Amino acid sequence: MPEKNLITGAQNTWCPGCGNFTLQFALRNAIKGLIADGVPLENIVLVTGIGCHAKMGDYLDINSFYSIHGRTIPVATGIKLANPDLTVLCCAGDGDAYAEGLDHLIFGAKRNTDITVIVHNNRVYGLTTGQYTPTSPLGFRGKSTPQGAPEEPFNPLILMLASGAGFVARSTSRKMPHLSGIIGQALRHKGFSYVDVLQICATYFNVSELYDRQGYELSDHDPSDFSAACAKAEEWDYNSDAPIAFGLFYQEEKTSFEERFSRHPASPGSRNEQIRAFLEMKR
Amino acid sequence: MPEKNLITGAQNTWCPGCGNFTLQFALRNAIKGLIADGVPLENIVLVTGIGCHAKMGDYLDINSFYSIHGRTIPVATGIKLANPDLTVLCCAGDGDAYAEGLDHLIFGAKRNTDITVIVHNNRVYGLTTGQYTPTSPLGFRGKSTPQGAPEEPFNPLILMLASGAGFVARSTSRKMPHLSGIIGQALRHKGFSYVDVLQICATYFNVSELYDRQGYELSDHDPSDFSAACAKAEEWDYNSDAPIAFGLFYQEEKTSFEERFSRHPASPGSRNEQIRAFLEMKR
Amino acid sequence: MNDISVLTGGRAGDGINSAGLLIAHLFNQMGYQTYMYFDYPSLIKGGHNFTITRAAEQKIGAHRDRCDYLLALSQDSVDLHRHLFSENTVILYDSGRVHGEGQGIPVEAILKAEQAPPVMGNSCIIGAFAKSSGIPFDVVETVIRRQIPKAAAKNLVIARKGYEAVREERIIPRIGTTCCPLVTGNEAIGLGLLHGGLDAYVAYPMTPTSNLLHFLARAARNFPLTVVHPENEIAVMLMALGLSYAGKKTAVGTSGGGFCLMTEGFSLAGGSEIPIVVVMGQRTGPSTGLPTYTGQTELGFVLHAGQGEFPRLVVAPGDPEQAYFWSSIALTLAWKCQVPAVILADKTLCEGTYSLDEKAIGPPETSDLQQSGISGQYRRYSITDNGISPLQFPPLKDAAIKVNSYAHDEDGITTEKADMVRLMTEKRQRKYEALKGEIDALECVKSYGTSSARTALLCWGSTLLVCKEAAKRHGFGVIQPVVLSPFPEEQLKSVIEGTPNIISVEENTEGQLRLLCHQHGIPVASHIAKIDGRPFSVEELDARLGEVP
Amino acid sequence: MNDISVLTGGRAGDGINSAGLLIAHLFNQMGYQTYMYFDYPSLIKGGHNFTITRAAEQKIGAHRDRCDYLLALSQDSVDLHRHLFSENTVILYDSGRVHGEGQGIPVEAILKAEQAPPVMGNSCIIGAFAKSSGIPFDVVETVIRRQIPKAAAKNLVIARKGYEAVREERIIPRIGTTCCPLVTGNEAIGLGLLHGGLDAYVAYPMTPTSNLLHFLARAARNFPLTVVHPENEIAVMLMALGLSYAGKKTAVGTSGGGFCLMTEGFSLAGGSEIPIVVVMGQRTGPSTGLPTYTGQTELGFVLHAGQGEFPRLVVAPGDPEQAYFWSSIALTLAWKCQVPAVILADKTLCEGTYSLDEKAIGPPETSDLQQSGISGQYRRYSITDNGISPLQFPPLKDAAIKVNSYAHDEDGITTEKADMVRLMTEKRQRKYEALKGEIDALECVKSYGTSSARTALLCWGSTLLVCKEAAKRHGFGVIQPVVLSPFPEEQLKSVIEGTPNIISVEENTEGQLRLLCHQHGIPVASHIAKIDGRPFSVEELDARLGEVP
Ligand SMILES: Cc1ncc(C[n+]2csc(CCOP(=O)(O)OP(=O)(O)O)c2C)c(N)n1
Ligand SMILES: Cc1ncc(C[n+]2csc(CCOP(=O)(O)OP(=O)(O)O)c2C)c(N)n1
Ligand code: SF4
Ligand code: SF4
Ligand SMILES: [Mg+2]
Ligand SMILES: [Mg+2]
Repeated sequence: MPEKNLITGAQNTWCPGCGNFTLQFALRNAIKGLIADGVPLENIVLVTGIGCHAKMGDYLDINSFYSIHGRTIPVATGIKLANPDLTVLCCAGDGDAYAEGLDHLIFGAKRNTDITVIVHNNRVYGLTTGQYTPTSPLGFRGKSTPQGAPEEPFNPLILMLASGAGFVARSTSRKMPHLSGIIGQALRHKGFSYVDVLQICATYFNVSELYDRQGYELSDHDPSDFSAACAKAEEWDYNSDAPIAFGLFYQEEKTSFEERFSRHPASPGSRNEQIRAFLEMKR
Repeated sequence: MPEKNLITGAQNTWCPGCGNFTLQFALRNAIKGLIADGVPLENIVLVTGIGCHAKMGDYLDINSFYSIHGRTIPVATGIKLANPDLTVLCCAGDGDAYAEGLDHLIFGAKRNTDITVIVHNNRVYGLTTGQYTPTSPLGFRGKSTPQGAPEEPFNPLILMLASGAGFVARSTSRKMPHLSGIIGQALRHKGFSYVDVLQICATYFNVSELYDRQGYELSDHDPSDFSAACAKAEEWDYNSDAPIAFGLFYQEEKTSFEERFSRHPASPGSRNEQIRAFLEMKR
Repeated sequence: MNDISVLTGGRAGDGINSAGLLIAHLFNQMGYQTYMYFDYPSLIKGGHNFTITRAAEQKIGAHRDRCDYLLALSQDSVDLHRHLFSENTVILYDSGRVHGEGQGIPVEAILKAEQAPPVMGNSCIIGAFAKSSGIPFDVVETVIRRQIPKAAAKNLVIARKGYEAVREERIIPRIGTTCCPLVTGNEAIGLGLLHGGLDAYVAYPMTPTSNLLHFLARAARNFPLTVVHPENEIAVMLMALGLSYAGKKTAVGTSGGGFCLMTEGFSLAGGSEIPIVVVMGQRTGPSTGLPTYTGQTELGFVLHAGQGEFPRLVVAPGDPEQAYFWSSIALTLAWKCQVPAVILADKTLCEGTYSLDEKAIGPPETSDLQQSGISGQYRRYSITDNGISPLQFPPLKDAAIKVNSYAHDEDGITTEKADMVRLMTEKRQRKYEALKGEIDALECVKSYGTSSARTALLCWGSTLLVCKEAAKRHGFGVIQPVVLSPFPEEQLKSVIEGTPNIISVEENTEGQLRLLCHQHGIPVASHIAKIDGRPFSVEELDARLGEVP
Repeated sequence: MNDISVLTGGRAGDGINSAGLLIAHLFNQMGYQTYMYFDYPSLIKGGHNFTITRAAEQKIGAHRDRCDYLLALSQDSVDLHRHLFSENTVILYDSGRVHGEGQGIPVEAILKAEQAPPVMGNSCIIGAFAKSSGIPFDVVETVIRRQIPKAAAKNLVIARKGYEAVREERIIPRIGTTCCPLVTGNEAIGLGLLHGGLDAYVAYPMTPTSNLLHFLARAARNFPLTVVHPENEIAVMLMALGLSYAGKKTAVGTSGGGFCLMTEGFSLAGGSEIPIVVVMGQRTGPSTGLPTYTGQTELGFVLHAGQGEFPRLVVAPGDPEQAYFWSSIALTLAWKCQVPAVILADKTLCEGTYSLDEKAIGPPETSDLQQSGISGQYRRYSITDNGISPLQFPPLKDAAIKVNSYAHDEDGITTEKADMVRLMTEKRQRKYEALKGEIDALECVKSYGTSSARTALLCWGSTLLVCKEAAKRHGFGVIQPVVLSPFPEEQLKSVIEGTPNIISVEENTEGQLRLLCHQHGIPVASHIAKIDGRPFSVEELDARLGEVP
C-alpha cells in the first residue's frame, strides 16, 4: 500500500490554535503505528459524536461512523460485536461522553468492550458556543451560566476507575508526542481503554497556561496498582489548581465483552431447518 | 393531626416474601420519624420509577410522583428546585437507577441536590419478569441471558463515592430496624443521600441466605473518612462471596445544588415593566 | 359448527398462561384451530390472571365472551366472570380455593398425596378438563409428553388424578388429527426475522415484546445470532446501528416508551441510510399506561417519529402468518433499500397464541442485498438512479466507509452546501419510490369477502381476526392494509372501489388509519373505537357493528 | 418605496452577526422596519458567515436576493455572492483582506493606529457604510452608544475613521424617527413566556434554541426565574415536569434531536396531566443534518410524538409578534388545561432579527389558573365536566397530591380496571374539547388579503412573512393557521371559503400542513417545497409562484 497521509480533502474548520489539531495528528500517528504493526488500515473504524471533536470523522481518511451527540460508545460496541477483528475507537467530546451519554461510558468500562474511547475534554461545549460541561470548574461563566456554573465538576478518571475500566489514561493536546504514545497504547490494549485528553479550546476555554504550569508526566507509577491509580487520579479534581499528571494511570487485562459472547457452533442445519424444528416442537 | 398510618387503600400486589414489604414499613417508620421531628407530612414528596419498587408510590399515602422508568432523580431535582422546603425522596429500582437512568444518579451526586435516593436493589428486573441488571452477578441466567449474563456487575457504592455523593449507605430488606434507621439518617442529611438496599426478590433472585450469611453491620467505621469508605465499599464486589457491610459508609456536608441557585432579589419592577425595559434597550 | 371457549383463571404465579396453552394443545391434537388470549395485570404474583382458549374448525384469532368451560383456580375466576357464564357453562374448580358451583377438584390434596409441587396443579386441572369434555386421556398424555417433557411422568400421574376426579359433562368431538404448530405473535415475528436472515437482536425488556427478546435469546443457541440486552433503549438503537454498519442484519424490539428513546437513532438510521428493523409492540398509553394491555395508538407516531424527512417502511401484521411473512420482508427490504423499518404490533398479537398455518407463511423470497457493481472508488452515498447506493461493510480494501449523521456528500463527508443537501434529499426521495416499487409488487392490502359486500371493515394489525369473524356475521367485507408506509394508496383504492360503506375498527380514539386514509383522499365515514386496553371480543364488535347507522 | 438590502460577509469570529445587527439599528434609527437574516455554518471560526439586513417602510421578515450594499470582510463575501450584485450594488470592503471592486477600507491599519482589538473592525465598516449611504454620523453615534455601551468611545473613534475613509455613494433617506425594538424570534418567545408567567426554564443547548437558553439565563438576573442546563434532554424534560408538579410554570427548549429524547417525558406530561411548554426550534434534518439551517419538517412529529393519545397544544408563530403573543398563550393554556404545549419554531424565526411591533403583541389576558373550589378531599384527577381537575401543588395541607404515569383513578392511584381507564381517557378527551374551546375563542387562523383574491398561499411558521411579501406581488392572499393542534378546522374552513386556489408553501417535501388539511377535508392542490435548509428569499418564492400552473 502506498503510504497514505490518512487525511481527507475535507476543509478543516477548527479555530486557529484549537487543541483538536494536535489530537488529529497524534491520532494519525498512532494509527500509522498500528498499520506498521500490521493492522490493515481498512480494519480500523472511528466513531465520533457531535461537537468540534467529532469533525475528526470528516478529517481522517479511515472508516468512520459520524454518529449523534453522546452516542459513540454503543455504536462502537455494536461494531466490535459485529466483527471482533476490527479496531474500533471513539472520538468523543466531554459534553458528549460526560453529559449527554455518560451512562454509555460507564457501561463501556463495565462490559470491558474492546474499544478505545478518546475524550476531547476541552471542558466546554465548543460547537454550541461555550456552555459549561461536567468537567468545567465551579463558577464557570458560560452562556448558560452567566452567573457561574452551580456545580462542581466530577473527576472522570475516578469515575472510570470506579466503573471497572481496564485502561485509564490522561494526556493533553499540549503534549503531542505524549498524546500519540498514550493513544497508541490505548489502541493496543485488549479491552476497554479510556483516555481523557485535556484539550485546549482556543475560543471558549483556553487554559494552556494551567496545563503547562501544573502538568507533569507520570513516572515511578505502577499502572497495575489500583490504589495508586486512584490516589494519582485524585491529585487534581478538575476544579482547583493542583499538579496534573499525564500518563497511564491504570491498566489491567480482563476478559472482554465480545469474548463472552460465545461464538455459535456451526448450526446442525440451515436456518429453515432450524425454524421447522422449532415449529415441530410447538405442535 | 390524627396519627395517620400513611398507607393508602390500594391493593398491594407484591409477591409473598418480597423485600419491598420491609422497605415499605421501614420507609413509613422513617417518615413517621420525620413527622415527629416536626416536618409537616404534606412537605414530603416521594418520586418513584417504574418496576415493582415503584408501587411504593401507590402504597404510601403521601405526595407522590409515579414517574417513568429510570427517571426519578431529575424529577426529584425539579421538585426540590421548585421548593427547597420540601423533603424529596426517590424509590428507584436497580434497573431504573443503575441501567436506564444511571447518568441521572451520577449527576444527582455530582450536583449534591438535597434529595434522598433509595435504590431497591434486588439485582434483577422484577416487574419485567427476571432479566439481569447492572448488579446481577456474572453468569446470571435471566430471561434475556439464558446462557448467563456476559457482564460483571459494577459496584454502585464505589460509583457513588466517585461521583461525589455526600451520603453513601447500604442496608438490606433483611434488616428492618437497620433499614429504617439508615433511611431516617439519609432523609435528614442535607444534600444528596444515597442508600443501596439489598432487597430480596422472592421470585427471581432470592439470595436471603447470602445476605444473612455474609451481611454484617459496620462498626468502628468513621464515615467522614473517604478512603476508609472506599475500602469498605470494595470489600464486596456484588459478584463474589465476601462479607457484606451494612451501614453508613460515607458522609460529608457540602453546599447543595439548590443553595447555589441564588434566590432572586425582589425585582425592581413587575414582569411587564422588566419586559418593557428590555425592549427599550433593543431600540 | 364446533366453537368452544375455555376460560382458565387464577392468580399470577399459578401458571394460568401455561394452563391455557396446554388446553390449546389439547384442542390442537383434536384437530381444531385454536387461539388463546392472555389477560394479566402488571404484577408478578397474586392478582387475577385469565386465559381464554378457543377452538374452532376455521381459523380464529379473537376471544369470545361466551364461556363454555370455566377452570377456576381462584375465587375471582368465578366472581369476576359471572356475566360470561350461561347455564350450559361447565365449571371445574379447585375446591381448596374456590366456593363454586360445578365440579370441584381437591387439587391440593391430590398434589400432597403425590408429593408434587404446586405448579403441577395445572396438570390436575387439565386432566379434569379433558375428562369433563370427553377428551381421551391419551390426548392429554401426548400433550404433556410433548409440552412438559422434563417432568412428564409426574405430571401425567397428577393429570390422571384430575381426570378421575370429575365426570364427563359436555363432549368436545375430535374433528381431525394434529392441526398446526401453536405460536405466539412474538414467536412468529422472531421466526420471520430469522427467516429473513437476522444476525443480531438488541433489546431492553418491555412488555409486550420482552418475550421476543426471551425467545431470541434462547434461539441464539441454535442460530448464528447475537442477542444483546444493553443498559437502555438509546444504547439498544445505537448498538444496533453499529452492528448494521458492520454488516449484521439487525433488529431491535420495544414498546412505545422505549421507542420514544429510540427516535433519535431512528432518524440517524434514516439520514445516514443504515438499515434497521424495529419491532414496536403497542400497549395502552399514554405513558406507562396499562403495560400489559393493548392498544393501537402509535400508528401516527411511528409514521412521523424522528426529526427530518426520510423514507421508512412500516408494516402492521394482523395474524401470525402475516407476522412471519412481513417480518421477513421488513428485514429484507430494510436492507435492500437501506431504510429503517417498523414492524408495528401490539399486545394482542405479540402475546396471543395462534394456530400457525405453515402454508401461508411463504416463505417469501429472501432476495439478497442489492449488489450494484462497485466501479472505481467506493463511495458510501454515491448518487444512483434509484437512490440506493451500494452497501459495503468494513473492512473493505482500499476504501474508507464513512457514514454520517450530518448532511453529507457522496463520500459521507459533511457538507453544508445547499446543492448537495438538495441532491441527497432527492436521492432519499428516490429511495422512497424504490421502496414503494418493492411494496407495490407485493399484496400490501388484504381483503376478505369484499366482492359481494356493500360494507367493509377497515382495520390494521391485530384487529384483523376479530374483524373477519364479526364481519362474516354481518355479511361485511374486511380490508386490511398491511403496509402503512409507503402508503399503498393505489392498492387500497382499487380494493375499496365498489364498497361504498367503510367502517374503520381501531383500538384508538379517532381512527389513526382512518385519518391516514383521509390524507390520501379515501373517505372513511364511520369509526368504531376501543380505548380501555382490552381487545374487542367477537360479541362486542358484533354488537358495535349493529349500532353503526 | 424604499427597500434596502445590505449583505455583510466575513468569517465566523469576525462578528458578522453583530455587524448586521448594528446596520439594522442604523435603519431603525432612520425610521425603517428591518429584518436580518443570519447565514452561518456549523463551526466557530473561519468559514463563511453572512447577514442580510433589510430595511423597508412596511413590515418585513424575509431576505431579498438583490443586494444593494455589500460589506465584505473576506474574499468569499465577494466571490460567493456575485450573482446577487448589480451594477448599482455599493461595495465596501476591508482592503487588507479582499481584492475588490468598490471602495476599500484599510481596517487593519485603522485598528492598529488606534490600538483597537480586531472585534472593533465591525465599527469601522459600519462607519464606512453610514458614510456611503448618507446616514449621518450622529445616527452611528446613537447606535453605538446604545448597543455597545461598554466600549462606546473607542468604537466611535474607529467608526469615525471608517466614516472618513469612504465617500458617499447611494443615499438612504431618513423616513422617520426611531422605529421599533429589534428582537430575535428567540427573544420574542422568551419575552412571551415571561409575560405568561414563566417561573423556570430548563434546556440543553441545541441550535436554534440555544440562544433562548442564553437569553433566559441572563434574564434570570432580573426576573424571578430559575434557569437550569442539565446533563441531557431526558433530564431536561423530567426536571421540568418536577418543577411543574411543584407549582412552577416551566418551559423547555430544544430542536428535533433533543425533542426525540423528550418524547417519553412528553407522553408522561400528557398522561399524568402535568403542564409543560416545549419550545421546539426546527432545523434541517434528518438527524444532525444542517444544524445551523432551517426547515419545517417536524409538524407531523410534534403532532404525534409520544406513545398513546392525549390532548396537546401546538402553535407555530410566524413572526415575532405572534411569537410573543402565542408563547404567552401557550404557557397560559398549557396550565389552564393541564396539557403539554409545543411552540413550533424554526431557525429562521429563532435566529432572525425583526422590528417588533409592540402594539401587536397583545398583551393577551393572562387569565389565571382555573381554580375550581376544592370541596372535600383533594383528588388530583377528579373527574369533572370539562375534564379539567383542580390543580394543586405540594405542600397542600391534609392532602396527598399523587400524579401517576400509569393509568390511574381519581386519587392518582394505579388502576388496571377497564372502566376507570375508559373514564380517564374520556376525561382527557373532554380536556381536548375544553382546549379546543379556548383556542376557538382566539384568532387561530390568520389571513391577509384574502377577501379579493382567488388564490391564497397556505403557510405556517416562519414562512409567513416571505409569503405575505411574495403574495402581494401576485395579488394572492395568505392564510396561516397559527394553532395546529387542536386543529382549527372550522376557522380554517371559513377563512378558506371563497378562495378556490390554495397553494401550500412549506420548507419540507410533501407539505405537512397540506396533508393535515387533507385529513380535515380541506383540499390543497399545489405545493411549493424547499428542502435545502435555506429559507425562501422573496425573489425565489416570487419566481416559484410564477411557475405554479
Ligand atoms: C441530542 C442533542 N442535543 C444537543 C445537540 C447540540 N450539540 C451539538 S454539539 C454539542 C456540544 C458539544 O460539546 P462537546 O461534546 O464537549 O464537544 P466539543 O464541541 O466541545 O468538542 C451540543 C450540545 C445535539 N446535536 N444533539
Ligand atoms: C423506557 C422503558 N423501558 C422499559 C420499560 C419496561 N420496564 C418496566 S419495569 C422495568 C424493570 C424494572 O426493574 P427495576 O428497576 O430493577 O425494578 P424492580 O421491578 O426490580 O423493582 C422495565 C424494564 C419501561 N417501563 N420503560
Ligand atoms: S470552539 Fe474550541 S474546540 Fe471548537 S474548534 Fe474552536 S477552539 Fe476548537
Ligand atoms: S417480582 Fe420480586 S421484586 Fe417484584 S414483587 Fe415479586 S418478589 Fe418483589
Ligand atoms: Mg467539549
Ligand atoms: Mg430491580
